[in-house]
Amino acid sequence: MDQNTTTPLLEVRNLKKFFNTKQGLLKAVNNVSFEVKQGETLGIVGESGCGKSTTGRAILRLVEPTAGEVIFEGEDITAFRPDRVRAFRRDAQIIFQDPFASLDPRMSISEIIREPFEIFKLYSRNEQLERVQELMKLVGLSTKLTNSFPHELDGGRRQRVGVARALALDPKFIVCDEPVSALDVSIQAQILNLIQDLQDRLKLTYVFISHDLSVVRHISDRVAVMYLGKIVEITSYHNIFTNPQHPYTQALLSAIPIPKVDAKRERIILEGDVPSPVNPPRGCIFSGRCPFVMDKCREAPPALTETADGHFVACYLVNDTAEEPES
Amino acid sequence: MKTEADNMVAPTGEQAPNTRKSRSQWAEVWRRLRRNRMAMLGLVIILIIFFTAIFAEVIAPYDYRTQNLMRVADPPSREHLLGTDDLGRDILSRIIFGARVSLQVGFVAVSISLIVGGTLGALAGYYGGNLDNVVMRFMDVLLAIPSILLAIAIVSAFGGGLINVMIAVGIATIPVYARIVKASVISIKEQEFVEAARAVGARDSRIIIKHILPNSLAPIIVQGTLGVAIAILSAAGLSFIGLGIEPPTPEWGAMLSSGRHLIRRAPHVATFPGIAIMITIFALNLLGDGLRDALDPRLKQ
Amino acid sequence: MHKYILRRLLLLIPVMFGVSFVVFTIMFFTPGDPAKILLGERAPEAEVQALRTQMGLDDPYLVQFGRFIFNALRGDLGRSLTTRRPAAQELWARFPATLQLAAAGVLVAVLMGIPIGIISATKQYSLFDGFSMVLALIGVSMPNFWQGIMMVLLFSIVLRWFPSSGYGTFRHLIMPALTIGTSSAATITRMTRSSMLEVVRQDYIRTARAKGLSERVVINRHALKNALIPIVTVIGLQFGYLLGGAVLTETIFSWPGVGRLMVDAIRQRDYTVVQGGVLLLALTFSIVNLLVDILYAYIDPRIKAQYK
Amino acid sequence: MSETLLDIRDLRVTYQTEEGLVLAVDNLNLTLKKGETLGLVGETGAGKTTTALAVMQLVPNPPGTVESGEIWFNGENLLKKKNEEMRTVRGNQISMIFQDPMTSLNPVLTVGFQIEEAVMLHQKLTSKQAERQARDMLKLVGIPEGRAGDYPHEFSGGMRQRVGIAIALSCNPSLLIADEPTTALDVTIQAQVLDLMRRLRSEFGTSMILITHDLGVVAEVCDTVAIMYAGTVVETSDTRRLFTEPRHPYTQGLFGSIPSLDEEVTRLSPITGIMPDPTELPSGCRFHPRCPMAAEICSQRTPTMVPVEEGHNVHCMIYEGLVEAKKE
Repeated sequence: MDQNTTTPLLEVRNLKKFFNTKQGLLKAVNNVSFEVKQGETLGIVGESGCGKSTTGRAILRLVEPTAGEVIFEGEDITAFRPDRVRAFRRDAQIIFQDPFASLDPRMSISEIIREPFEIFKLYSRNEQLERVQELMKLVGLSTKLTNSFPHELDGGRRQRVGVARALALDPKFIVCDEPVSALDVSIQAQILNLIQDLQDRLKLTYVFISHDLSVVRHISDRVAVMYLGKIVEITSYHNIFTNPQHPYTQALLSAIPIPKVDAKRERIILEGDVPSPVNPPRGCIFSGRCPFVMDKCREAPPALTETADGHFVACYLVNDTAEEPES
Repeated sequence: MKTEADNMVAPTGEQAPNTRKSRSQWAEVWRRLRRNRMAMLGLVIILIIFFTAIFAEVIAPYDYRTQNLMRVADPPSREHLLGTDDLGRDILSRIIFGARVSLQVGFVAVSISLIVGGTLGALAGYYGGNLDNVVMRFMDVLLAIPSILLAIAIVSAFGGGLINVMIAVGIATIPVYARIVKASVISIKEQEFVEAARAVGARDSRIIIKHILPNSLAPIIVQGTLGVAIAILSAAGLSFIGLGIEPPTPEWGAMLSSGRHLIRRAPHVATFPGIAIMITIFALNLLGDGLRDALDPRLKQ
Repeated sequence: MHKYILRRLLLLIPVMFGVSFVVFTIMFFTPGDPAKILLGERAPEAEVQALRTQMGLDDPYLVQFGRFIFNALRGDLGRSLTTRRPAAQELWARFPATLQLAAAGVLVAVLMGIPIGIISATKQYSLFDGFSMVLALIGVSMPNFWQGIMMVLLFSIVLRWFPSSGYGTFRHLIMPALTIGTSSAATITRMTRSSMLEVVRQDYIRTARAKGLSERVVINRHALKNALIPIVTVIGLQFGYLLGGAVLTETIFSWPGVGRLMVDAIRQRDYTVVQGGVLLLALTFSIVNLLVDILYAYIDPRIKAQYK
Repeated sequence: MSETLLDIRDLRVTYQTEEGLVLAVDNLNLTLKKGETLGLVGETGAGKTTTALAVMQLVPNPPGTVESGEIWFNGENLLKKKNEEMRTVRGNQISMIFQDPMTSLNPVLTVGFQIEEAVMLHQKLTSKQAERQARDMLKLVGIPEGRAGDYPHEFSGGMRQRVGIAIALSCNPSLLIADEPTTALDVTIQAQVLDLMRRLRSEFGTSMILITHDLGVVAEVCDTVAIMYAGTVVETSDTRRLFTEPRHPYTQGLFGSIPSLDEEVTRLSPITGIMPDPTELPSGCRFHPRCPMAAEICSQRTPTMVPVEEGHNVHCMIYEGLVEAKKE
């Protein structure tokens, strides 16, 4: 894959999303930067509350970013006015996590997939119906289900409906927000294959969000690991397993049970829970649980810096001078 | 995009063809409601009352105004199945005509509170923020006044009569609907399918009309049905203390009130209008309960 | 906890201000001239005008409202247009009777509603359940003014067990309390049942059973407290309903409370008393709701935690 | 150590639903030896939780009914026990940890009390002694004993699951059933909880049934495995053999569906089709509509259990010699 030669389709710079809560300011996404190249899949992995879903929604402006830039095909979409945002929706789509909640229960499958056409006034009524059938076939849904309702389908087929809706406007870029987490293993594999096949056929670019590192690694070209609103490491799908640099990445890897009887691995069991994003530690966000924590880590946060070609890490163990600039 | 993609993945659903007929959620609700015998009993009673109200002129044996001072407060007899009242009018006929008033008051009052309260609640729920604060604080104020008292205050200030009673009873229950609609809208607004609609470019208006309203109807329908019952009771209560519908319009609460003084001599005068109210409310409650069960998705499991 | 109570108390101020505003506004736009009502229809115009000026009735709306609030804060609700005595005094004299009636009603409702609801829920679909649910449905469907009259007919006229009206002894209280409490009892029964059924479905009830606890302990210790949380709110709301219902019930039984005073006042177009009565009952209702919220926080540790 | 602790024979559990009769568990056979950890693996609707609830005799009734079968525990058939007798077993000899730690603790009782009441009930301790033991249990699962007076909402998910473990182990049961105990938790928290369970199990010598859909968890924790599909067990084996040589086509399909963390596989080979409708289960072998090797006979005849090796049993007609295994 000659990804280094292609230009980025999406560039995220210093993205922030803060929420006001009763407990205080919740820094869901705090200064996140990355880029996604044309045709590649960038995986974002992290545990609940790390800000991965908020990141995915902020780059689509489904939530309004607090600060930062999101540059899509050379234009900063954070500066778009509402009508431009709507036009942007034709290029950038999303597949949701919960196939039970993401389909309007009162609409038939056909109505759900057709809705984008109605909104953008595309095609005549007959063409719309034809396109719906095409899309259903494309995602592997029997066209017998056209007039069925979501509650009549199982999770896997509902998720296919969600995929068809996301494809309806012929987008270039799709955020897949935990698209298989709610599914059983055998169905999960079907959907993963579908998402991969569609990428090849339709030349799609993905940001693939999941809490499951095995899934993310399987489907992504590059993987970003998030913890408490920040990216701690970005590298290729290969390196993330063979050469993880950040202590959190290492711990995350070692925590995943491998379905093999002879998988002998060194186990790093982290102490305690993830701290609240309302009150993150000063200094490095991982300093409270890090087995290698140094004094320095508790004072100032390390910056995400490139340690090898395309391998970015935010840790003083790897780069002991790079402090994150005050923002 | 090409269609040879067909063979890319074996279409699921082929080997397990949907043998059941596809049903929309409303069809599903109706099917469940139909299986609930009590709810159907309620529905039938309400339909009968509606029917008598509409065709009162045809059905009622006498004119509701016709007085017969020779037969004041007569007990039930063959000519007057439910007896006569303090002015010798046929009670059955007055109850039949009274259904008109009660149903009107019930449905119009609920419509008023539903439209005003529902709109306020929907806006507060959807947009939140300051609008929400202002609306809901005002609702808190109205809620602090027991609704029948508020209705009494309004009617005592502006006078009785059908229209005023409907407005008073309607206004008094506005906060109930505002709260229910708001809660319902908020819970739907948080659903992923609303975000999904926004993701495919839907505007606020479309999201509210096509996605949020249809999905938040369930609790509103239930409350609305029960609300008609409450409105009928409130209106009857107002008439009972002499604040509601003015004579000679037959109104159940007023009829009851006029029978009160005859309770020792002719108990039937107060009894029958009360039974009429009770049957109507009972039927509405049966239907409301049935709707609640039929609309509750948890019972599907 | 104190912070929570204080916060709720402070919230009472704007709400009561709002209530005063609403009630004052309704009465302000009422057709009819209080000065004329006070002096009688045949009083000379000059005299009426003098009284209007003296009462400040010609002042702008907001000035009058300000004066009303100012006076109300000092416990002055104006003078009754019929007796010319201070309205506050009149209302206050009648208040204990209304409170007594409403409290008795709540007691009837709670003592009947909660146990029946619990038994119904634990024996869902049994004969007892079916029977009590039908009764409860009849209970909520019966207009209480009609029920009152029917009770008078049965227990006073036919059976002669209780006096049909009057105030003072326990025997006088029974019928009004039952009349006013029945529909609340029915509502609470239905709520208790559905709340219990909801709670019994929860995972932690399964956990309790998995410990080997007997069904009695599971219900009494694990289900009941959780089920009571929404019921407590309903009891508070029912109290408001009872205060409103007092207007009707007091009329039937000639109960010397605020409600009957208000009905008489309405007939005589004595708006000062009506206005004061609504205000007094709304204030009572708000205070009861405040107490309910505090009780609520004691039952549910999750609420308490928010205000630690 | 090979004494049998639990022996389930021909268990059948049904649920009456609006859509029809659901066969949640049918023709299920399972044995567990003393000291062993059995992994019960399957996807949604396989009947894992129902099996566990049947052992506890907590199948919600209505709508559920244990229609037939025997559940032998320590030489007694639990299904023949009266309700009061069963209560002395539940929480005492057999206890259970549930999936969702957020909802399985009572929100209005302190966690200390929720441990105490089990101890008081089964061990006839005074409330002072029970309180002491509850605090010890908390310490044992890694929660400071000073938090005994806190309510569940004051704990994180992982901490609540530790409380669940403390409740379950408080009476030193001989069998612990853990129903997806870590599914609701994050990976790093899951690792903590699994670690704790492993440690406590060896400390207490408890036998365990671990219900999970995660084959990785099974590989780490279990001695033996039973794979369930559509209400019945399709394959049982010791863990090593099942992972090196899965025999049933469904088991093989499951392995083909999991993205690997340590190997680079570009494409998964999933099982085709969807889970059958539980009210209209396929005839014959339940798996035949999705099975790549299905022959005609598979829809007509129910497979019987075939031992392929010592301790490795498969319900598939390939191993009965009735169907030819296709080479992929």
